[in-house]
Amino acid sequence: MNSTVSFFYFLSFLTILSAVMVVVSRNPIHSVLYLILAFFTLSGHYILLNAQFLAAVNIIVYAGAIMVLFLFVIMFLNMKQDNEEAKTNIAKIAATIVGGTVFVILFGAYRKSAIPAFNPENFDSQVGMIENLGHILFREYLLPFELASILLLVAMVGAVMLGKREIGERHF
Amino acid sequence: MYPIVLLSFFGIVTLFLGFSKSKNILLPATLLFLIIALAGNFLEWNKGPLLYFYDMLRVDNVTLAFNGIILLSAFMIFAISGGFQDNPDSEPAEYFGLMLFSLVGALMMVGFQHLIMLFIGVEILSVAMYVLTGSNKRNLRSNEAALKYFLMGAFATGFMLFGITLLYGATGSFKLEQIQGFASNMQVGSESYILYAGLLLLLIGMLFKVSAAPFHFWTPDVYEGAPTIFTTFMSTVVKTAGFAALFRLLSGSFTGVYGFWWIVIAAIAVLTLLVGNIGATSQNSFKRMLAYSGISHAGYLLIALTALSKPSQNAIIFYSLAYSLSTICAFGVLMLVSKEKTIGGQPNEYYDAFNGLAKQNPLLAFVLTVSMLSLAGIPLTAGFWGKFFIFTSAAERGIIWITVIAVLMSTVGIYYYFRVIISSYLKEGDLVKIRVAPFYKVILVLATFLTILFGLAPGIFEGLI
Amino acid sequence: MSASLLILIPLLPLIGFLINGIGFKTIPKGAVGIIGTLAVVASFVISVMTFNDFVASGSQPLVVPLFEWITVGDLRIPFSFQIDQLSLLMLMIITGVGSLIHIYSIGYMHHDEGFGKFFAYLNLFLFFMLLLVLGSNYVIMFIGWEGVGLCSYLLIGFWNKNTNYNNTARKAFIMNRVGDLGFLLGIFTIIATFGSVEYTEVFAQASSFSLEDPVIVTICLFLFIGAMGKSAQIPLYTWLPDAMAGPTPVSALIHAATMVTAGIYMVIRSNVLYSLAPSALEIVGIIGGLTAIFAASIGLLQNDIKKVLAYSTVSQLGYMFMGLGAMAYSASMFHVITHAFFKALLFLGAGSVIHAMSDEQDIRNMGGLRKKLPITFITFLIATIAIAGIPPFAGFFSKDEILAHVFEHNKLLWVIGVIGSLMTSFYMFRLLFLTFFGNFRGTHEQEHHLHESPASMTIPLVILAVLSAVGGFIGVPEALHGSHHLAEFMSPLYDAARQANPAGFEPTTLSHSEEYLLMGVSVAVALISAVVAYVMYVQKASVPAPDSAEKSGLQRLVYNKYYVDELYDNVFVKSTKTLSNILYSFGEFFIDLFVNAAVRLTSFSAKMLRKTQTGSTGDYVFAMVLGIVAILFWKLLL
Amino acid sequence: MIPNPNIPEVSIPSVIQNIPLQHYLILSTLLFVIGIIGVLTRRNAIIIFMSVELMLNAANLLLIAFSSYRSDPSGQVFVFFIMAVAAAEVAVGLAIIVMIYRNTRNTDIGFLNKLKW
Repeated sequence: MNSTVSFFYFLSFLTILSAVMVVVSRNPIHSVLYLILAFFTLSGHYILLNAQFLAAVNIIVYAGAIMVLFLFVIMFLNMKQDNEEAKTNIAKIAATIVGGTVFVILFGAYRKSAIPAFNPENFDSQVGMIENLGHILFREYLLPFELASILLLVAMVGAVMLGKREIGERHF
Repeated sequence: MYPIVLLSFFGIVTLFLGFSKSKNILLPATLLFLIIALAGNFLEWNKGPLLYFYDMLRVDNVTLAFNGIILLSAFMIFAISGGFQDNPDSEPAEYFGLMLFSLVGALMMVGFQHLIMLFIGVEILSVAMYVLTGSNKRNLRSNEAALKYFLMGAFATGFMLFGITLLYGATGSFKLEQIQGFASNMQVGSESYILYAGLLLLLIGMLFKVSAAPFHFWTPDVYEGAPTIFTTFMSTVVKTAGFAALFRLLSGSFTGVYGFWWIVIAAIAVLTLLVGNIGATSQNSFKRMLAYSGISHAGYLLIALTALSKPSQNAIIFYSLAYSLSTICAFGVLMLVSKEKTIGGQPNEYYDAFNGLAKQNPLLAFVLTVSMLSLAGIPLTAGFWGKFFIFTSAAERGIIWITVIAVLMSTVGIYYYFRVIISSYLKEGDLVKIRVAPFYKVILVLATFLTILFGLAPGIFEGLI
Repeated sequence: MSASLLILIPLLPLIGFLINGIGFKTIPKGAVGIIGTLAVVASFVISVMTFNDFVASGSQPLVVPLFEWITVGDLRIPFSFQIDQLSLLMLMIITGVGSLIHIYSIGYMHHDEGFGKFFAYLNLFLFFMLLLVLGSNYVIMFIGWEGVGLCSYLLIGFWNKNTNYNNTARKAFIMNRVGDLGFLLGIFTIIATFGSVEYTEVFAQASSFSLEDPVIVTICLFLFIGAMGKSAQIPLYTWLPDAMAGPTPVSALIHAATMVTAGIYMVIRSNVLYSLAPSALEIVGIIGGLTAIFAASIGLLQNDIKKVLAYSTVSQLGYMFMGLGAMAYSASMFHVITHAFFKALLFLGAGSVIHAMSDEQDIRNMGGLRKKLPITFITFLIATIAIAGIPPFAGFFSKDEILAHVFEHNKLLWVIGVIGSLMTSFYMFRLLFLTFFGNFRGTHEQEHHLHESPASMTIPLVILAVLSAVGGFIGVPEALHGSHHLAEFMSPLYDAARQANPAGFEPTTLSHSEEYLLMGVSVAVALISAVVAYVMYVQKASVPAPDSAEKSGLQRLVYNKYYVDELYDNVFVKSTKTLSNILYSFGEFFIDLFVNAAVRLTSFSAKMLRKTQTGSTGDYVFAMVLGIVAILFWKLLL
Repeated sequence: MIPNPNIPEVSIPSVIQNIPLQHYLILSTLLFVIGIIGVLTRRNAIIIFMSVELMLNAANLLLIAFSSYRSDPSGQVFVFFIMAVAAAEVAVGLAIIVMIYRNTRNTDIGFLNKLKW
């Protein structure tokens, strides 16, 4: 077994573990931290897959911006672990069974169909590089790229509108 | 193509107009914007199928017809909003801006040729709707509705995205045409179940947005909690866009695997019809009833998708138009009536708010009656023909059993639609004469007129699309 | 025959509706009546002209396209009218009887504050009814079908703004929706099978189907469900007696002469399909026969003058369907025509009585009215004789023709028919005798107020009486050395059906003597019943017990008379009474059970469904995921 | 795709050579399912939302895997958009949660059941 392969399995294990910890942690702050860990492991996967640009973006946008926002809000609202009333165990078990069923079904579906393998003849290792993505993003994907800015604008306007304090309202 | 560009621009302009001291300019300005967008939309009429930006967007007459319905509905809804003048806490510039942007999303969903356009479109529309649902910030019901809608919507987005991913994995492309090519060339015995799984997950995400059962649970709560004007927007614009997207997706990419998915849609259609119609009968709140009625109409539209025969396309367009017009009328009257009497500071949205409406406000009662008749599908209203076309499309596919259920359910529908008619005509109430702004009146009368016109001459669109 | 003239026939009532409907608050009462009536009379005149043209031009059926209406995929639905023997006959009935009833209403509704609204509704009803019979395809027929239903409810509820309305309306609504459901499904099956809804195209294609083709049988049964709803057949009949809550002219026009015969019209119109489906016709005949005897037996005991007539209408409609079941299309149409005359007359006469009695409808409180209301009495008498089937009045010929065909087809149904006819004669004469003979039993005030109705009401009565008396001569059977004009006239309608199913159209095998015998039997039972009724209600002057009194009161009264009476009472009266009571409560019970069960089921499942909407996001998400799992499991693993 | 002479031709990544695509499918489906279970079991709106983020990332991982194995860049571009969408959703979602916290001092979805039936 070569080292990249074992590294893949290690990363995968770490990813799943941190994902599970996100879900089971009692303390929201721990959840956030585990999620950040999950994002780092995912970036590791991206690098393995030769998608360096996205690996960087993932760290910057997800772990750097989005998760910090989460962390910020959680600390802002001063959430503690005992804030949450736990669901009953039955509900948890049921949820796990249902989730497991989804996995089994999807797994069954994968088993039934041929998975496309990579083609060494015309393999291009450069697809994940920034030039390549830039060319596509600003040519073929120009319209959605521009319209994604509308989405961000909507989110900005919306977040400000909902989040801002009205006159006479308490701070927190 | 024009309306997407125009509306993006106008949305930004509207946000800037919010800085001006005079809030009165907002409403006329946005209405003007919508008229320009409508005009721009029909500039491309009959120009044949046009593809824009490396096949991202397809503009043909079907797209334009759906766009027209969406923009027309939006125009009417903007007009009856009255510029949010009556609520001092409101922020009209933001509301209008968000609605204009959400229209961009809706139009993207109508014309998409590439799944990224569908995804971004759905997200623009949804994110704007999450915000507008919660726009009544100090109202707990509005807050609750927003959080419910947001959490469930984001959850559904997750499924939709995973579906898209699997589709990409199976076919190697996000383009409808190439997916179609892959899907129609699958050999019997070696079908790609990854494609099937992707299709199902994507459909589930979309069905959530059009509130089909069993993904409808958010609908009654969100429709009830959201400010009525945005409920109207959700039940017309969002629904029309959702069905346009579903139609384009299924007809553009998956006709080759019709045998796989039609029974799923059929089963969901039946379930949706049952839930919507039966659920509506036990409601005491008119607004909540309309939410269930929205679910049931999603069921009827799903029948047209199930059939996906030649008449389906026109049936969906006609039905969406008829449904939007009637829904706007119903909510429009509700907004006027519910303000008259409040229960604990909340507008009275129960049936008994309409008691004795006809005595002092014959026009409103008439508008309400026509819209209810149309929603119930009584002949000589547009709603009847909508249902008729849909059933015809199912009959042409030879799926009669689903029509049996649908017609039975429409019988149930009469019960709850007529309740409000009975309230307004036959029950005694002390409702005074409601003052209606002239423009408001014009919109209601126009929608009613169109409902009757399309009811008398449903062939008026014939040959257009 | 120009299209513009033809389109005026339905258009004139519509214009009348618009004028009266929009301006009923401002237009003076006199003008309202004149506008409403004139619209209908004018359309009657045009109908007559059309009829003459049609006959003069060699009786060729033709389709008059007005405009292209709808195109859905391959399905093209033009808006066009079809002129042939059937639609012309219906036109004549609708506009003719309609005109008379409009004239009558001017007098009858004079004191009502909703006078203008009433005429507007009546005109609207006529518009839809004319649309129903003129349309050249099933979709136009359906529009008319729903339209007349809507108008019917508007008019039933005309005086009822109270609580009772809800229940009646709900019942009527559900029944008619069940019927409409059948009709609509029939239409969609037709679309799926033939790809068209135009009569001409559908029938042309249908001829190529084999006898008893399951698709055709299905279509016929679906359509018949529609007919059952509109024409009040078992089990969808109970709405019609309830509909008597409306003003009397409405009952006469809608619930006796025109709307309720729409079901018969539809079956005759689809005769090609039905001829191809003898098993469906068998069901039609059986349902018709059962309804005929069932409703007649209920009619025996009713004490409300309009309720008696209502059950009588249901029963007569049953006869018509029985005739259809025996493929006697012309005979049924014949009965539609004569029934329109005499039943409209009966209702209008009843209206006149009610008018005179200051809105009293209970026949137990009437009696001896013949002196005070001579014209009403004579016309009512003529109508009673006509419906009882005593020659030479109209009802005899049509009913006898139906019975003759039924006899050939199915002896058991014939027996049912004769028993029904016996009951019909009895309850009609009972009604007549209790109302117009004996002594007045009402209050003093009512007696003082008794008066003959004004001319605007009596003239229609007289005209209808004449028609009821001589109307039968358009179809004198061959056995009586007459010529059957009607059957000859309608014969071309069945050309296609005759080709498709020649066996059904073979000339009668009955010899003249057999026919005489049949006629003799039916006349005899009618006369016997009339005599029995006379003995009971005139000679013995017995009056049905009031609702409060126990039944034994009547028995004691009878007991003191002859011994024969007692026997008669025990054997006939009591047994029929019990039967009638049982049937009444049984039938209504089951219908109500059905309606209530439907409502209960809906509200129960609604309650269950409500519980699923718990308001908790967690539950919603869980349900959603369960749905997703179900779908994925079903489609990916199974 | 424009070949860039400055960067030496990188050979096919060893993961792609040695790990079947199936493993990525299973890994990301597992992540996705963990996300679903998180949404189902937790009551804190923020944690639920983070679980949704896990679901999105499962899709991201799979998209990149597909894209790399097929050497088709469009999958990676799609991921780029998903990140933008996620950012927008997070902004609005957290704003809604903050708004609710202001009014109710709570982010537990179990307490939000005024709207029902």
